[in-house]
Amino acid sequence: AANCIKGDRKAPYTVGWANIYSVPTWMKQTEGTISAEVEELKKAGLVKDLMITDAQGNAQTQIQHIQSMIDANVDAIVVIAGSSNALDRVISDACDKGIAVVNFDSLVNTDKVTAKINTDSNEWGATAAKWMVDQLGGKGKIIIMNGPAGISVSDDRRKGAQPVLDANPGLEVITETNTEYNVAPAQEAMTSLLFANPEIDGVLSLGGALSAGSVMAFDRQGREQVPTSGENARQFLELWKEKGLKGWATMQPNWLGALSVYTAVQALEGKDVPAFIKVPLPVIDDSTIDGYLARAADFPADGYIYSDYDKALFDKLLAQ
Amino acid sequence: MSAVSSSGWLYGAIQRRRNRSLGGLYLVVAAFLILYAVLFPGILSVGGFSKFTQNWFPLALVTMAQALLMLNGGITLAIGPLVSLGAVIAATTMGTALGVPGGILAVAFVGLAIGAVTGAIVAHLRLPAIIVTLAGSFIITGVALILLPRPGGFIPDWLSITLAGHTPVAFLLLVVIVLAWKAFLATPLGLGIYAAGDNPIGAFRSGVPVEQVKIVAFALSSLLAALAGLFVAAQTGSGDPVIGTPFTLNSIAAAVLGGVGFLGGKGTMRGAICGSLLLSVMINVMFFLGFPPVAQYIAQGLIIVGAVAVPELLAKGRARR
Amino acid sequence: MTEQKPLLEARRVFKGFFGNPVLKGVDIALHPGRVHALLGENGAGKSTLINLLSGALQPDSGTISVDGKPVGRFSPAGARAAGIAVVQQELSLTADLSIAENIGLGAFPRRFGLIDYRALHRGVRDVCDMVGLTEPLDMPVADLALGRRQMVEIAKALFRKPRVLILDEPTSSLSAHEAGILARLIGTLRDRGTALLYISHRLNEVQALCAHVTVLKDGGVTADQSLAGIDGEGLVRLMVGRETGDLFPPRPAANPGATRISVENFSAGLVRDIGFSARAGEIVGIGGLVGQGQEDLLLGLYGAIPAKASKAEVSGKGALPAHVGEANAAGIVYVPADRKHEGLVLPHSIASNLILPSLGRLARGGFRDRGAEAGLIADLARRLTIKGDVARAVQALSGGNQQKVALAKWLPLDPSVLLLNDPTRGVDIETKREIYLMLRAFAAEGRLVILASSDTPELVHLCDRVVVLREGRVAASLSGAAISEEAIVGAAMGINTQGAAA
Amino acid sequence: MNAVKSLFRNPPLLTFLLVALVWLVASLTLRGFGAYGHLRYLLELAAVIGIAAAGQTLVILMGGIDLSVGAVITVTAILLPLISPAWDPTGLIGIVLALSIATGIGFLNGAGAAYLRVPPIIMTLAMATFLQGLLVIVAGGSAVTVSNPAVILLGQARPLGIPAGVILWLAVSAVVLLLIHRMPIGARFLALGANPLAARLSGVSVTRNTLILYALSGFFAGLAGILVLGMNRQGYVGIGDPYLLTSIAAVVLGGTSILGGRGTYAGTIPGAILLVTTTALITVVNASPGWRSIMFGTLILALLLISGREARR
Ligand SMILES: Nc1ncnc2c1ncn2[C@@H]1O[C@H](COP(=O)(O)OP(=O)(O)OP(=O)(O)O)[C@@H](O)[C@H]1O
Ligand SMILES: Nc1ncnc2c1ncn2[C@@H]1O[C@H](COP(=O)(O)OP(=O)(O)OP(=O)(O)O)[C@@H](O)[C@H]1O
Ligand SMILES: [Mg+2]
Ligand SMILES: [Mg+2]
Repeated sequence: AANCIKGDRKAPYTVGWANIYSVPTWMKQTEGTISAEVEELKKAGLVKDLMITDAQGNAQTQIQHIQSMIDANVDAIVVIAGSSNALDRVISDACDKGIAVVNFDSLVNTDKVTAKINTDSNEWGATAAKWMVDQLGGKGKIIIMNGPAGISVSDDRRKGAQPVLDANPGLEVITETNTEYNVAPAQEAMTSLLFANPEIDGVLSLGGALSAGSVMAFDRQGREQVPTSGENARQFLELWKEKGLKGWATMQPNWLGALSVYTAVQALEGKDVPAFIKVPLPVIDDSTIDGYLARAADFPADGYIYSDYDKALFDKLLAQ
Repeated sequence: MSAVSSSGWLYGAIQRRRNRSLGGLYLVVAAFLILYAVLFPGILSVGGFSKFTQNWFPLALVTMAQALLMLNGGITLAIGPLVSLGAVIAATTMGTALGVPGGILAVAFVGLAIGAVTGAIVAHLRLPAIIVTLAGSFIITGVALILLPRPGGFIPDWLSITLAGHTPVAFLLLVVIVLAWKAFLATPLGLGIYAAGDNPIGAFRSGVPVEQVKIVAFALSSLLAALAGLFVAAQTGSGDPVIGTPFTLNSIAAAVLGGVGFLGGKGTMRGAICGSLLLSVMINVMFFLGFPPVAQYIAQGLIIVGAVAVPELLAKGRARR
Repeated sequence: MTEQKPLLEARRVFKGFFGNPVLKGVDIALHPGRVHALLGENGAGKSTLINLLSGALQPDSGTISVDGKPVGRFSPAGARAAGIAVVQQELSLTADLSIAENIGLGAFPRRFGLIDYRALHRGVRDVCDMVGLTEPLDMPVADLALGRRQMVEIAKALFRKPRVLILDEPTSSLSAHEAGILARLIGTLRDRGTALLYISHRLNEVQALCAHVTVLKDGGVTADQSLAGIDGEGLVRLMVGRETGDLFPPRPAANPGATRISVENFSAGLVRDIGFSARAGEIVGIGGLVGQGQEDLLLGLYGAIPAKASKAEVSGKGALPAHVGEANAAGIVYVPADRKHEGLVLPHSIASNLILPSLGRLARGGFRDRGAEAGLIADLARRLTIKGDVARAVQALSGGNQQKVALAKWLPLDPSVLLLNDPTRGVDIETKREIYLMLRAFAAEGRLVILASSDTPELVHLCDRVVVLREGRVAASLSGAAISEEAIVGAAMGINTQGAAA
Repeated sequence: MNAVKSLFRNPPLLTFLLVALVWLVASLTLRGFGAYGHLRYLLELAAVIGIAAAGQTLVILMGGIDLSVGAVITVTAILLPLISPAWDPTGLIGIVLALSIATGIGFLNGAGAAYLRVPPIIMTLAMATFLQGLLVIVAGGSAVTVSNPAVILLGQARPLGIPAGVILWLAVSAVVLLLIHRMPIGARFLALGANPLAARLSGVSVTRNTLILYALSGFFAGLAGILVLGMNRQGYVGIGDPYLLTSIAAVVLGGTSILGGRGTYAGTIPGAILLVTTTALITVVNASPGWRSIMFGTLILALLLISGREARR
């Protein structure tokens, strides 16, 4: 059987979804996929209840929530970690209790979980950097936009880019910034950088809505757009098309949430699931962007247009 | 009435009187604790109690840290970063030759030193505490990020298990710290914190070294926050340079909830600790009541306002002015 | 009394604030076993001088000597170590701490570094007994009335077992009874060899208690002499520098007009179920021991605390004012006893304080009319002889001048009822006279003045009627010839209930 | 000599000079900093903080504090696109509705502080939590790209080369300065802030002024939210978060006492510019995030040393 599973839990299961912060749109969308999946599983008689908590961005509160879930003896816990290390101990406690723990997006360090599900953040950075090298022919001045400092996701993506940058010394990193994964601060920072740097050949932006902010800063200052990497934020994709940008985006699919619930239930049902489920990074480029924008209306304006998913995809991922 | 003072147990009488204005809060907190025990009887077991108090412990410490300064007429916005720094220092030193004792000393020393410097700036340069500590919060965050750019570091397992295992060590520590605070308050310097907070000129004229008291208050406050960071590191088994951030606002909320005033000299530490307990137990109770996130936010707002407003409204009839 | 060497001495001290000299070379010497009076009009620099003597301020030049030895930088802690204690006016107390802790603050008995609460209790009990403080020692000072806080302040000074005791207007918020206790206490201390410095604007007290006087005027000493053989008038002449008339204006034949205030079964705060009425053109005194409900009576009539009455007729309205704004609109104003905390916005300028109640009235088209405001402020400052720049913070004024501001700000409202709570507290004799004249003039203009006072002579000589409160009820209602110090004090203490109203 | 003295007793002026100095030094040493476009952009950013801090200044002057500023900005920015009726070509109705909501939120804060006697810090913090709950319901499921023409105009227009946001800020500044210094209510706020008891006994209504004040704070936060929305063309959750602490910092940097009763909006204005300038300076410096954070903190502390002295005891 899968990790943590002891085989003494019977369907229908109670699933706990220990969210770190439910307010951002990405989280809302993710929660949407989880709820939808739970509805499906309820129909199949596999799940009876979904308990949702919101730690309001406080890792300490999240620990408290997971502890409560253990106390309430839920059958499965699905979690995005508020800190890559902080939850280790409480999560291993849950695992010891035979609770199926599936961790996605922001991962914990401990291996005492049923499964971890994520795209590869290092690869994220490396692929984006490679695309930038290709765009600029290996030569030029670029600015790197990072997510907040001290967070492992943003750190991993940046780390992934480094070997590529090292291998291409023609690519000069003029400067880097760290901001929240949001439009306004990114736009603000990029505007200041635009004034300070008359020559910029590319913007290597590593996630969230940073790219949208960057594009808007170029636009508002009347500067010519440069090749910009990014994520599947609807606003960025629309700007990309509108401004005729050289763009590239990957994504952290929201359906990782749905997949996590599915995985937890599969494991509880006695199926073997891999300890680490690596979800390939879907790439959006000029050839695929139209497909995404065609579905834009189904997504919130400040949301993320994620790729399609179905049970077949999940099964395939679980079979790796 | 006068029986109280003729009994000779002045200290006890003063303490009892300080409880009076907190009756409403005590009731609210007790109601929540009972509700929690009904919803989750496991809290009454050693393990359940230990886990619950562990989760409350760091908030209790930072609330004490904040209340200490507010009683002295100050405030600090650097609580969160100090917690992070405490955790980072613990996680980066304990794996080195310093070992656990060295790590604990390092955390304590850095906490005291940062607090003393901040206090000296506030007291001697007469700058407003709120903005000095805001600036300080950036500096401290920066240092934490340099020491440990991403979560990690090392805390020996035995320390984690000792402090945050299935035994109520954290609770006992809290008891010890509260006793230490009581002892401190029973020193002239400790009472000076109240006096200098309420009426600095009067306290100065009475011979209280107002500036020195302020520096001590800042130093102790920072020490508590850094120790909270140490505990968080032990509880989570690692350091995280940004884990403390939410503690800043929460510490203020808990202290004010517990009746500590903004202008200094008003309120009690026991009230502040109760405020932090309410914030903490509320999270668990809402979970066991099965509140969805929306309801959690709304209930949290209502409980906080209610816990202050209801006792206040009840007392309104008695209030003179 | 033998002339020994002075215990505490100031020689040629200069002190100024922001370039304004206050003390210009002042000498004073305090001897053991002698009560030394320090007199001077409001703002003469008395408080400043004692602040120098007690280490709260540093002189710009000049020396302070203890036992003949000059001290260098003198801090409050240093002064305490030298045996100097000061009774300040409610200034040094911490509201949330208990009586006992306040008394001990800065001088706690210790054991193992901790406060020794048993020793504290014993010591505090002793000094409280000396000053007649019967309240539980664990009571927070916040719960005490002003006069009781003053007693705590005195107890606090005694607790330090001083060789030199400085009292800055200790009686200004005390009732006659409490003042009597203090007077006996001062005698005892003097006989034990304590050096005392006594500041007061009540010259009869000075005459009764003090053996020596120093008079400050315009930053210098105008008199430094023994009081032996000097009578009351002589003292006034010493202080004011010229011959003066009676302190109290003549009382005209009572000529009351229409009823302005009439309440039945009135309760507010400590006041329970009393009947009370007053008519236009009267000055009605409210007397009693400190804290018997005098303040609550005024505040209740002012709408500042919840009050109820079975029947009420206030300023032409059939109900009590629900809040202060309503009272003001009906022409009722209130001057609190605790001017620092209740009467004035201390950090703001004289001008801002004077204009505060009239802001709305003077505004034109929603905006403030600076010209009109300046005119009004200048007028008020002139009428009340508030000297100096009106842009100064009220905080920097001496107590008496602060009181003038607290009173003057109401004049533009042309009030028909003035509720005054100890309006001459800490006010020098000249200013007092001015205030008394003003109150008489108010009455003559057909206004009603209700005057709660701890100064019994004031009640006797100024008021047309006096209501004495005791435990929230009317103990006596005196008028005409029945008003006397004995009758008031007797009723206040519950000894003599003759003349009690129904 | 005397001029220097009076300068040091005039914190707003001092802060203004400090801004000028920082700008001068920065434009001489940093490429691109002195460009007119850049300064204009900084002013535009400062306008948002300045407007949000207008309400905060008033509230702090009266001895309170408003911790719901960030949440109100977010709520306004997210609600406005939703409630702007499509049939209104001007977009003004949407703005009026959004401002009414923001003002209403502020009014509720005031009611809690005045009637329930909840300390403002707790009341506004609880309100911020409440609004988070509201956002959980509203955000993430609906379109929030702004199509309101008035808002877009506000965010993008530059009559005479001056950004509309800056013009709005000038207007707000004029109104707030008039309110504080030229209207009776301003003097009442200050009196309440310095000594609520004395002010009340002088006939100043605590209840009424508290209600007005927090409603005003809500209104100004709403206005800032609309401006932010116009500048970003999109509202999202968290858009207001940065403005909570910065609005308070701008007030205190401008010399207003956090305890109330002393200060002026004239100080908050340069305070806001100073904060934005400092942030921009730190952004263009190439250093690790940790070092940048340290530099930012140190700079604030250094500026404070020059401008923010509290009065001596
Ligand atoms: N800290 C200060 N700053 C500025 N001016 C001051 C300060 N302290 C006192 N003054 C001024 O010094 C003068 C003397 O004040 P002081 O309080 O010593 O007078 P006083 O004799 O005690 O008056 P009163 O009889 O009213 O108590 C006053 O004019 C007062 O305005
Ligand atoms: N912050 C301040 N700024 C200016 N002056 C001050 C300040 N604090 C105190 N003072 C001065 O200190 C002096 C001493 O205070 P104190 O309360 O003894 O005054 P006082 O004149 O005796 O008034 P009262 O008779 O009401 O007690 C006051 O006269 C006042 O002028
Ligand atoms: Mg004086
Ligand atoms: Mg005086």
